Amino acid sequence: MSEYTSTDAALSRDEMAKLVAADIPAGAFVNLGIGQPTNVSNFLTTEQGVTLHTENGMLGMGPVATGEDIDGELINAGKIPVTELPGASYFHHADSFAMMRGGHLDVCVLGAFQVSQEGDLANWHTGAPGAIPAVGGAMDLAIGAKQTWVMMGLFTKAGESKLVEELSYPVTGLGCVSRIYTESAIFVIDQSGVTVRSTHGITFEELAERLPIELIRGA
Amino acid sequence: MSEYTSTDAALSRDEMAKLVAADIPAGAFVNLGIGQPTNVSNFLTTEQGVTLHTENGMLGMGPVATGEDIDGELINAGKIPVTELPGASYFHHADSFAMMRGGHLDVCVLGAFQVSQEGDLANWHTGAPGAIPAVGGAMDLAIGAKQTWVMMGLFTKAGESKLVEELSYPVTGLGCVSRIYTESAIFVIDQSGVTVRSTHGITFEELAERLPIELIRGA
Amino acid sequence: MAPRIATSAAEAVSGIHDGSTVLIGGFGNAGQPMELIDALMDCGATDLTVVNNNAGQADAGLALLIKERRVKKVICSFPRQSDSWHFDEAYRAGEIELELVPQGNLAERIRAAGAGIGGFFTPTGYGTMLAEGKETRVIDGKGYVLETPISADFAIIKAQRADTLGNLVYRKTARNFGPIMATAAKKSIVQVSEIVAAGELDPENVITPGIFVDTLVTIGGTK
Amino acid sequence: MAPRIATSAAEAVSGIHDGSTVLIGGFGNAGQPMELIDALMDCGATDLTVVNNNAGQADAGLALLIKERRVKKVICSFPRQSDSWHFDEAYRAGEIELELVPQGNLAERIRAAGAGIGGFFTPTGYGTMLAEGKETRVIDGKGYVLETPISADFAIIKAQRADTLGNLVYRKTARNFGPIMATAAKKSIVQVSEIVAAGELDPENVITPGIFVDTLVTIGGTK
Repeated sequence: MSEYTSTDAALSRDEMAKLVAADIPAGAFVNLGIGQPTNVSNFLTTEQGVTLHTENGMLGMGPVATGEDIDGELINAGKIPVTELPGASYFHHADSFAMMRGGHLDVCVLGAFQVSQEGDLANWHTGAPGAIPAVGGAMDLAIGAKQTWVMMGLFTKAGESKLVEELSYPVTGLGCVSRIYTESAIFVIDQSGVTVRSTHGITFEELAERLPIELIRGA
Repeated sequence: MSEYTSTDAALSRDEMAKLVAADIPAGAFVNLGIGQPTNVSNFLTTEQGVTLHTENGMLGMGPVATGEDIDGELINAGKIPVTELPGASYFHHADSFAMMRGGHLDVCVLGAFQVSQEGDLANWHTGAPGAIPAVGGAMDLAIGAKQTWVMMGLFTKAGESKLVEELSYPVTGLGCVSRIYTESAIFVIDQSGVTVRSTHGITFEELAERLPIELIRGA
Repeated sequence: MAPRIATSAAEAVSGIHDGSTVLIGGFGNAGQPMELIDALMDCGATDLTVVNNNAGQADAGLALLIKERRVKKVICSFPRQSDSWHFDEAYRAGEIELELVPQGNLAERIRAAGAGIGGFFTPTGYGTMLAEGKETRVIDGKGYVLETPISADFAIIKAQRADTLGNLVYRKTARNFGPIMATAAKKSIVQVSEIVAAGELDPENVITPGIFVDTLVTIGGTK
Repeated sequence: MAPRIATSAAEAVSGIHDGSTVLIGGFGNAGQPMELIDALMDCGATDLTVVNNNAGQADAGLALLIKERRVKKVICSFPRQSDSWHFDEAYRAGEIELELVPQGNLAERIRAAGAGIGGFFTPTGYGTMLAEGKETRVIDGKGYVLETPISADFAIIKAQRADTLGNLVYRKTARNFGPIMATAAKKSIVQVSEIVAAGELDPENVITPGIFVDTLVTIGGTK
């Protein structure tokens, strides 16, 4: 874990994705969730030798397919046509989720509605009356990988913190999130609590003021 | 089920195997246990189109390999080199036993120490003091197939019936045996009880006298 | 038994009857047995319970079955999509039952049915509303939910190629639910681009052994 | 992480330490990683718990480890064979612990460990002495036994060919326990006849994806 740092401006989405990509260990097996996390793949370097898993049955997924490479039978979990890298492999759905649930993936990066200070994740259902629920692989992804990282905006449109004491949205998985990347700060959650690794466009003190939980300043 | 028949002489091992083979439905998927049941394969006809399963990971097993066909990496559950038929497939041990346990095999033929009138099977352990137990696939085979048939001698060396009211040997599987082929008689076990389908070198009355259970004479 | 080779999708699905539980393969369009689903639509069977990852998209396939109220219950992981309007309408009208299952539990429950497993403890969904009413257990400090097998009367799936004994190979991510669904149904109906002679598929590369396949039908190759 | 490519069997197993639980592949001689077992013998690790279908045969491999009392416990389905004299002697002397598991439950327990399943209900063994002391349950009129996963520190297995990313293919019935054992160990050590470049194995035909493989070593091809 790098030292505590601070920048004057909030992070752009690409900057967030770049930081996540840089934190992924060399040679890791990684699942990138739908939405913002997918963008992380654009910042992984060849030297990192990261292998991407897609839960619909593939390891060694390459970039999004374009032009003649588009093949309706080669898609990612977001149903977008992708490509195959040398050394890829295909497997059926039960094997694919066994790979995830069995703890074989090093990192899974997901979006979130809320994360609690205990690392509980809410990202599948708003709980709004009348909303039709849909879970997909969210609950499997949340608890399957060795580490689950979240990318999200830190505040709601109304300005409320999405890093909370306790979830108010329905739970996706308990105690599973170990890092949160936001435009304003990067957090690490472990036994000692919630540590702020960096702040962006906000000071540690301002952040501590706005968030409803106790924060540790990174060393 | 054929009508009740009787022959003057006890069946030889080959005659038993031939009768079992003739009873296997056309196109069936079958597992033949180690020992006497293996002999059944010698009497299956090409027209029957029976596919043999071996629990160490293969469907479409062919005859025992000889000469140049012997390949140490192509063996049956008895560790004997075998051959591969066109349309064969290989799979790992968990998939192989899932195929069995999931009820996909039509018939499994096994040897036995004892069978009870309820179809309970004992064939894995004598229960003798000091005997080292070994179960292999016996318990999986007993309860996995749609039908489990037994081939055995009807009497112990001491002349006691191996078709019993209740097992005295340790159980392999409960209520799993539906047919028993012996040198002296062929039995069908179902809801109505134990029906004698044929007798060989013994009359139905003599058989009823010697066995400790109630017998139904086949129609 | 070597599979029946049907001459049309209609003939292939003709055994599917009112009240059947049907596993339908596919994830998105990949591996979706479109022609078999269309034939199921045409055959008129109703009161179906359908197991699929989704609950129909746009105005085709499963979505039409739902529109016509031929599906009484859907077991799936992701019913709501931008174009799941027929499901949304049926659901809001209270005219279709939904059993929502996390995708990995859905796959494992189908596999369990085919493998003769009576139930299993899975960590997925523990502590969530999808575990409500289910038995839970903490094993070695980790929470698990007891999930049960999902078996079915029929599976309709798509593979790339079959041999005459029903051995199947798939293509890329179109494999998805096909291999496990084939094991979990009393009767598996498979559409393929091509049927070859027994012995033409390498036994090392067979993904679904023929024991799991009951009916084959050739539908013009997709690629 | 792409697997480490060891230059010898000795180097491949050098991480195996006293007290390790080791899954050993093979059914009979097929798929048995003989050279890795010999190297395990030479490396001196003791107090091992070994999971294998058998408990060693004749005067080679696992039988020698047992003879030298390096194995404190064997988990297997079929220990007693005509040539299992070293196991028989250690067992009768009370110098080795035996956990006897029906073969299909052994395979499923190993698979469960790799798949993150906390336990499962299996019909195999219900009503037998191998279910004594275990939780049982009747589900839909059928009896089941609750079985738990078997995970391990190491797996040592044999495959036919690997690529540099650790993707594996096997050969005929030598496949047996290899694919599931590779998933259930913290570290999987694999001996192969040949290592090819990434991209040389058809992704459709990979049996064990490289994610499950930690160390590769080439041992002269067997056929």
